[in-house]
Amino acid sequence: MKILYFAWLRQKIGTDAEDVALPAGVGDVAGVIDWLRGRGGGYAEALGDDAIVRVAVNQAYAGPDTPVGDDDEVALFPPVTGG
Amino acid sequence: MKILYFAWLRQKIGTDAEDVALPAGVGDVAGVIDWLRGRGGGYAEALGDDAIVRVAVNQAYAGPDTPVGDDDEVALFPPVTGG
Amino acid sequence: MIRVQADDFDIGAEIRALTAANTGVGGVASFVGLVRDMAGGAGESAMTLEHYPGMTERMLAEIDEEAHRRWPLEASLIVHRHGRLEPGERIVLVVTASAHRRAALESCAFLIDWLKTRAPFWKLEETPEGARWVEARASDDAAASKWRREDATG
Amino acid sequence: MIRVQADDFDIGAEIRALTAANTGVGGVASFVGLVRDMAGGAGESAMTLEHYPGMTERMLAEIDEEAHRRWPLEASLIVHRHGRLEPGERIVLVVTASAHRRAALESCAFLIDWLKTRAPFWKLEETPEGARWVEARASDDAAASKWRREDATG
Repeated sequence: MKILYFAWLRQKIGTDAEDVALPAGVGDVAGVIDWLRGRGGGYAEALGDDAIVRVAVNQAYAGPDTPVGDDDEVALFPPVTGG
Repeated sequence: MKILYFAWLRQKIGTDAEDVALPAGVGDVAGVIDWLRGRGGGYAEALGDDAIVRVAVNQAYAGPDTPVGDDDEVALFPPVTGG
Repeated sequence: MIRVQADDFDIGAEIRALTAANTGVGGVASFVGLVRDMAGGAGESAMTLEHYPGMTERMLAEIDEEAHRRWPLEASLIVHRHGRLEPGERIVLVVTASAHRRAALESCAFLIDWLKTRAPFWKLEETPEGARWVEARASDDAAASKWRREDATG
Repeated sequence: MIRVQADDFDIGAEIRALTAANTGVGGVASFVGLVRDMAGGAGESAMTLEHYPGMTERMLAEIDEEAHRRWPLEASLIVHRHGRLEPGERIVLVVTASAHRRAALESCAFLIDWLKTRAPFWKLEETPEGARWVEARASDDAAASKWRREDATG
């Protein structure tokens, strides 16, 4: 699975993108975030308060229950501040 | 008093402006319109349905009871269609 | 700022001039009214816009001040043309600039609604059947009256 | 029509291109967002706009289509810049054109409210104390949610 990070999530985690192999049992957005947080360090810091993390799956907004698999593109980012 | 006419009122009455001396007893907008209508011809035709005549006194919208005198500029016109 | 003129205007230049050197502006809303082809392609349909010189400028200046009282505007502009205009030509421009987009958007809508219903302009359309004065539309009055509630100038 | 670009845009030229040769257009509403000087004159306050290439274009195209479903628009344009921008520079442009002014004004407000709350852009401000990510404002969410009621795309 491809994971993208934007804005301060990108800075805290220290990379803008990575390819990961999902562990068995991780099948939705909430699972991915829990798993990343478990890596500790910048991941734990960036994903500590999941209320302010927004998620897109395949470039469309997604919720905690949205299913994800190895072929998906998942993006994590803070609330947007465009315009 | 100076009276101005615009749009189709101007065309029906046949002039865009005239200076008139108000007859005794004419002291408000309604009185001016009644008096003009009494002239007949284009005036009667243009002012026949006073519901659709708009009036400005000294370049500000006015109602039937707005007082007018010889030094005022009174304008009669149809509902505006600008913009 | 208001202008009543026969000449055309350049939207981009007007907006630039209005907001240049003011970095307190965060949003600029604008509206341009154009002459529609009322003949529906069945021929020319130019029109002539008559106005009441003096009253027009006075009323535009008043409503411009009113917008500044209601919204925190950094700048505003109303340009209204008169005279003969062909389909596709610009008739009127409203521009409002504020720190915040909501103030810019709302005041722009307020001003154009007001212009359509209160500014002393009259449209004479050229139709295949001859010249015809455009009649006021009830929907325009309705659009303007929604602002009336808090409208001290009536 | 949508564009995501680093380059600046010319408002007047964009509006002309969008409405030229369409005499069915009676009103064109536009909104331009500019970089405000957040330092309040206490120094430079440029910012860098990060975005999510791919998702940005996809979402802008979707919301543009949504506006056309909701209002009878003749044409529309969204241009959003990314990269480093100085105070006074243009960030975003929304233009909507319709036969009727109400459709143009409402759809323009709808699109800019949406862009502020849903489009994947993030502002990194340069302040005297260093770079700082701008936080989302609750008032922006409120402005966008008023359109949500009939918003099939959520």
